[in-house]
Amino acid sequence: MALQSLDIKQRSATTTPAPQARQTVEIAKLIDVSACIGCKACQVACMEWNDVRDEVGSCHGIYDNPVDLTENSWTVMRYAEVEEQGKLEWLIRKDGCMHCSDPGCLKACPAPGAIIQYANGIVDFHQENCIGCGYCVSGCPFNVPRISKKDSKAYKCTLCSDRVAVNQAPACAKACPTGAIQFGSKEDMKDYAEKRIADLKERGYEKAGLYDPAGVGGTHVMYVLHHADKPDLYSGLPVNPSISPMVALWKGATKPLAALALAGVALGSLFHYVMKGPNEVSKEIEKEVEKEDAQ
Amino acid sequence: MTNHWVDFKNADVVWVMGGNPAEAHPCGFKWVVEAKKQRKAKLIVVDPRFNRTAAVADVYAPIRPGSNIAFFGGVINYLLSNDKIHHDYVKHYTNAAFLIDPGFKFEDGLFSGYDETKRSYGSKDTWKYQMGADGFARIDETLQDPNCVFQLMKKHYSRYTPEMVNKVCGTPKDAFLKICEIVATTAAPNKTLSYLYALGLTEHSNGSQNIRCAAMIQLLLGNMGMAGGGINALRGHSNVQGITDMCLYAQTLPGYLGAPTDADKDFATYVAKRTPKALRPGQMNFPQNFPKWFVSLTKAWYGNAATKETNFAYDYFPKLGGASDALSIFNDMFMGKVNGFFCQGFNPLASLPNKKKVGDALAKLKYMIVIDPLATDTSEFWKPHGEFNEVDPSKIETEVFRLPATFFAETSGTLTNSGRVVQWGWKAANAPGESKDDAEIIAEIFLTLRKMYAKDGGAFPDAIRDLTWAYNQPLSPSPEEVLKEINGKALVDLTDPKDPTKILFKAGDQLPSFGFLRDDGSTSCGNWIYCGSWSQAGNNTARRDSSDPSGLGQTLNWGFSWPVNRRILYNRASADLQGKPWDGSRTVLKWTGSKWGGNDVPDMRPDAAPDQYVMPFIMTPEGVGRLFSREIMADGPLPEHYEPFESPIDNNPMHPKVKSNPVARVYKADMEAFGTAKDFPYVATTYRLVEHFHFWTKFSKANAIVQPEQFVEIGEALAKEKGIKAGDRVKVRSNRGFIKAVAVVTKRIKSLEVDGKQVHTIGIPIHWGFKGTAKPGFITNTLTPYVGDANVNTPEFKAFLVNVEKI
Amino acid sequence: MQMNRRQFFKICSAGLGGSSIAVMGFSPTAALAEVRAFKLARATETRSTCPYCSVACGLLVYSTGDKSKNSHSEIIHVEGDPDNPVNRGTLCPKGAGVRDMMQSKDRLKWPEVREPGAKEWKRISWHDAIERIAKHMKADRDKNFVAQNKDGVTVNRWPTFAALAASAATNEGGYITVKMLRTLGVTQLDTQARI
Amino acid sequence: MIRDPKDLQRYDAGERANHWVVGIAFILLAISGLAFFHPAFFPLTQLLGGGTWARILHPYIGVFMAFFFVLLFLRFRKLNKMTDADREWLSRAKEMVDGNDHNMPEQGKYNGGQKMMFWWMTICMVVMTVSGIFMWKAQFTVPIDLARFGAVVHAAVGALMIALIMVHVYAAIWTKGTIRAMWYGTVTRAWAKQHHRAWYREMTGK
Repeated sequence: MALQSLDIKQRSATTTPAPQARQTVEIAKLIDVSACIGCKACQVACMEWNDVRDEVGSCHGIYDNPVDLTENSWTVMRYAEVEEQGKLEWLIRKDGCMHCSDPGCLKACPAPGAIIQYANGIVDFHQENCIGCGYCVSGCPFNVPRISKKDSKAYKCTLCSDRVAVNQAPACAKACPTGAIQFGSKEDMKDYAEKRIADLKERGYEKAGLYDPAGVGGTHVMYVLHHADKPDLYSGLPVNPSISPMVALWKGATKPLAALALAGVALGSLFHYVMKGPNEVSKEIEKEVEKEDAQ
Repeated sequence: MTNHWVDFKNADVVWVMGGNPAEAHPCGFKWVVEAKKQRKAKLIVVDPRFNRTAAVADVYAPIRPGSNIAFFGGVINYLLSNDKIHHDYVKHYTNAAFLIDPGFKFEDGLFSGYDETKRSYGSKDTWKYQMGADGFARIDETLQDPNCVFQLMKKHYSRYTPEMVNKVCGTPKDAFLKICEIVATTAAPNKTLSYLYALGLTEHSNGSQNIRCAAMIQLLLGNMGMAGGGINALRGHSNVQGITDMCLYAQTLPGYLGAPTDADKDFATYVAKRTPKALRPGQMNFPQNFPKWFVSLTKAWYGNAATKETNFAYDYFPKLGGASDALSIFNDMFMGKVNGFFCQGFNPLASLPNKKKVGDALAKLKYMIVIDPLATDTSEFWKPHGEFNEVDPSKIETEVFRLPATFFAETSGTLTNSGRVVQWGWKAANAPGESKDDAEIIAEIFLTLRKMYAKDGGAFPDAIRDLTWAYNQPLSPSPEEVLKEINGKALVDLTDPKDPTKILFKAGDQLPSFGFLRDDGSTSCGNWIYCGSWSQAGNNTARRDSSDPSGLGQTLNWGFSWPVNRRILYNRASADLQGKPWDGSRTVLKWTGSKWGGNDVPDMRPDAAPDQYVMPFIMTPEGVGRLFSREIMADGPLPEHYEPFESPIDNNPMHPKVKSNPVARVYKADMEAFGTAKDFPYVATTYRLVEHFHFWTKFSKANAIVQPEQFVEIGEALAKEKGIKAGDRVKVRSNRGFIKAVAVVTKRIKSLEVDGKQVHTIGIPIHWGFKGTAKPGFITNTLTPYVGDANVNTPEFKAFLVNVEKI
Repeated sequence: MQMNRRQFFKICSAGLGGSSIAVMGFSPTAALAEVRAFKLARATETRSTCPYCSVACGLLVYSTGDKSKNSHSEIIHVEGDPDNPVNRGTLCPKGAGVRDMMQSKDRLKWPEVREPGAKEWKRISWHDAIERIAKHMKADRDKNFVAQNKDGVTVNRWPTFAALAASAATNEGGYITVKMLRTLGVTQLDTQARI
Repeated sequence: MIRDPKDLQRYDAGERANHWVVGIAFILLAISGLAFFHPAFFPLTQLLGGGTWARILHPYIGVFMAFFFVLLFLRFRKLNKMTDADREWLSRAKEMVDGNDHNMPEQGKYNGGQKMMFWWMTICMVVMTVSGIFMWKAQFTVPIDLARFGAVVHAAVGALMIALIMVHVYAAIWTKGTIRAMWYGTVTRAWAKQHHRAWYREMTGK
């Protein structure tokens, strides 16, 4: 076992399973929105660790900057001013890859080994294998991957796979000043979330809860939300995300059906030829034509 | 701050008003979040804007900029009238029981003794304690005497009703009362409130009194000296605390030793005036040690020239001739009274109010020396940068020198955080190009001057000649040598005063504490409060043991906390008269039977048994905390609400005759440059954003990316009125100039009803300028008024008037 | 036929496997998936303090090289010092991006002078800069120094020279600065702490 | 085979070139398309210079093919109008497949099956082009659900199209003497009389 520093669970566009014998700990990042002050330390720590720098943009009349994820901004804060029952709340969510257990990007990816899901749950893009088709963009239920304008490769949060591989927390989690980002085993993170949710409920957020959507098999980036019943309040966090049925159809049923259909046509033709023989001009007509020529 | 960053986690209630730690101090704010998570603490935020601290607060209340004292007064009134105070604490540890001169009065907005012609309190005699025949202040332990501080306070603050708070501050009454209720819970002896503030309290014409209000509330609640309590100035730069301790400002010498003024004709007068006598029997009255600290400083600076015979080189210290704060300096400069200006790591063009005035002042200099790692706006005040800096260089005769300095990790040395912890940092890389350390640059300038004076003579060369400069490499004083000098050492063998045969320290030994400093010239110490930072044991600021046996976050073996490694000031007040902690689960100090022990270095004579009644506030001659500040403040012994100099309302609702701070210094031209609500109907307040640090990070690409362009924040109501949409460009004008910026339209700034009038607030972040990587912007302080706090002249950046229009 | 999502996916993937066999595609290249190498391996780690706010967070500054004679060190990364009791490894967006500040394109690299009326900077040597500054200072001081005030009290001050000092300099730098300024007689002195 | 001067000209040079331009483009598209569609075919991308080149070229080849298909369409659309005879032919297609053309009605230049192939190809071309544009991230940005819809349609219709082309090719192979029409343009009169009697009459006047 040599070629990877993290065990692989599955790789894109590969029909045979990766070695599955080793059982390593499943990790997760927990974002406690109720403790988030929207300081963007995670954004800058991400830029600093991964050596990516976006363009200096401009102010769009909101605090969000950069305004959206890009190939150089793998995480951004999204700010929503919500007024419910006269109480103003500023719901600030760190957006980025959710590292789904059932990753739509990986499902959609046609390039073998361009997207890897590690056994610990990290879904990582390997740009050297990426062909730049953007299928991952269509595959993602959270609108995360971005194609670089410079090199046409897809980029997104790696969950700092290079740090996790040497047992360090992702850069954002380490930096987070208020501990709104926690990192550990998925089980620990769920336990921690439970405590936070209990505290929030005591403070009057009766609908507080954990966002770990089952539609994508659970995620390795989870949120503690004060309003878990309304995830869309948080700048449009999907209420019930899943891989789009169209993508499922495209990368699911279509594949075997089409392959079978094509094989059927090919084999059908072959056997038709073998069994029925060629469709030749009949001797009769050949003679007729010869006769005409003789005239 | 009286406590320290990690100590916030010990609080039951955290009250932030006049600060925004989530944005300005995120990593310190973590301990507030920790208090919420671990202790179920409540976080209160009072601010004109629903800011990022408010985003995680339990209770938020809006307030009109510049009306803090009305709010505080309301809280004091609530606590007093609902009897929500910590009685034993107030009675014994504050001056509540002290009797004040019967002539003391407050009428029509003025305290007794006001002199209108001088705009100051000419006589403060009535602000003093009644003195008994025994030479001590008189007290009434029953707190019933109408002239006792407690009764005077009750009377004074009875005017600050919830209705009045609502009228002046615009804060909804229910939100105000809810906050009072939560604050009042900490009057219980075992509950604490940690008060957090920063420039939101200081940058007002009543800044000092704002802070006093917070301190008074903490005294009433018995929260000073407690773990999870205190009054905590969050402060600004990484070493703003250390530079303040080193006293790089006119009024004091290192260690807060009052600098001599023209009134201090000779050494004896100077020392006598600064060495107080105890106002109550048996009190420590620690400032009585002033001569030891001052003499040790003179030995550190002038060595053998500082002897008894020369009055310890007293005349080598220049005497202050008058005001000398940043505003007065630039006013003098503006008047053409200054030739040379030394500008070290400071960007006054951006940082001081009224950029036009500051720029014009700089243009009147003959020469200016800028020492900075970065190409600051100030260093290019003479250079045209479009509409951001419209100047004509051919008309500016200032010769500007710009010297490249090192940045933090390019040099070693100590920084002191606002929890007073002095920490050593190590050099990680060389600075670019030919950059030099500040100390090297100073050494070069100084030694060149010394050579010139030695060769050619000149005005008063004595001090220049005699200044100690015994560094191994004179042109490059190492931080190690300098810190040792600051710490101080024995100059001769020091013997034990109780046993003269016993030698405590040999000549040349580093001293472990200021307790060993002497006033006879046998010790030297560059800054008494730093004594102990580099003892014979070595560099204590470089200690890196972060163990925390108490669980309170005291980490006594991490770095060095002045004074004498004490982490919580006034910690004697965390225990009752008998020395039993008010809260046994958070013991800071306790009387062990023979001495003070616990989890901190005692802020008390270690063997002062409780029955000696030595009170906890050892830096005051009375030994107790001051609810009534005697004659110390310029604008009154009890804080009173005055309107900002630019106010949206016509009168002070508390007292129509006196609108704004009656003793704040205003220069004539600046008075004329104030705007009125008629032309500038909206209140503006300036502030910082989490993505940027002052005017520095506009040079940092990462920060320019996460907040690239100048903007102003406008509430939805005003935006609708003015037809402004988010993302539009707007022009904001004050009577001193204009800026243009993108509009952020938000629900987070509400318009408030103040004194029957709807008042809108516009929020203006400060971080942009014409130099840097971020998009060029206008200097926000183009707008701000040139007036400061009545006591310390910190500019009134937080409340002024503007108008806004879409462009 | 009733089918839940999981069964559906199973069937699909079985079909996918089956169809691969059916079409007997080419064998894919070997699966290489290595994470990015940990970039700090063998970097030099230095403990420092963040230069920005007064929380004064502990920093770990990582630079290239091992401080050997011929290797020039360059800072490649900064993150929080987990041992520091206050920040415990965390950093805010300012601290986390401090490398960009140190390596800003606007860092000054050599002394410059802007002469009266000039439109541009002129590079000068340290020697010239210090000489010229000292000459200015001495001439000004000698001319305007006040030894005694009008009441005859010795005041020894230099009123025509003003200084503003950094709040981000080290204590040692600040101390040296105040020591010199007071000795020269400067009383027009203030610091960023006022503001 | 020796060419007989009496052979009938079925396609002129322009038509043949047009057909093969489209055909070659189709093959390249099919190869790269299958590679993206199913991992088993991914190594086919090597034929186009690797995955990234295949991704870059595929849509451009698609546009190229669409353009030449339009020309092809304009050339042949009149000849492919469906008639009653075509419909009858189609209704008896099963017999044809069984190898029994005795009951098949007389056919013009194209029989009903060929015409159906023509119209199916046309529909597929349109659908493939439009859905391909939805997927072409390098050039177009469409709402994500449209891109997803495009992907399903492109995949399914692409497979259908490949199947149809396989039928098309097989039909040419199966019906001896057909392929030469697209190589050098002529067919024997006997071939024409056998398979496209009406066209034969039209061409020979018999």
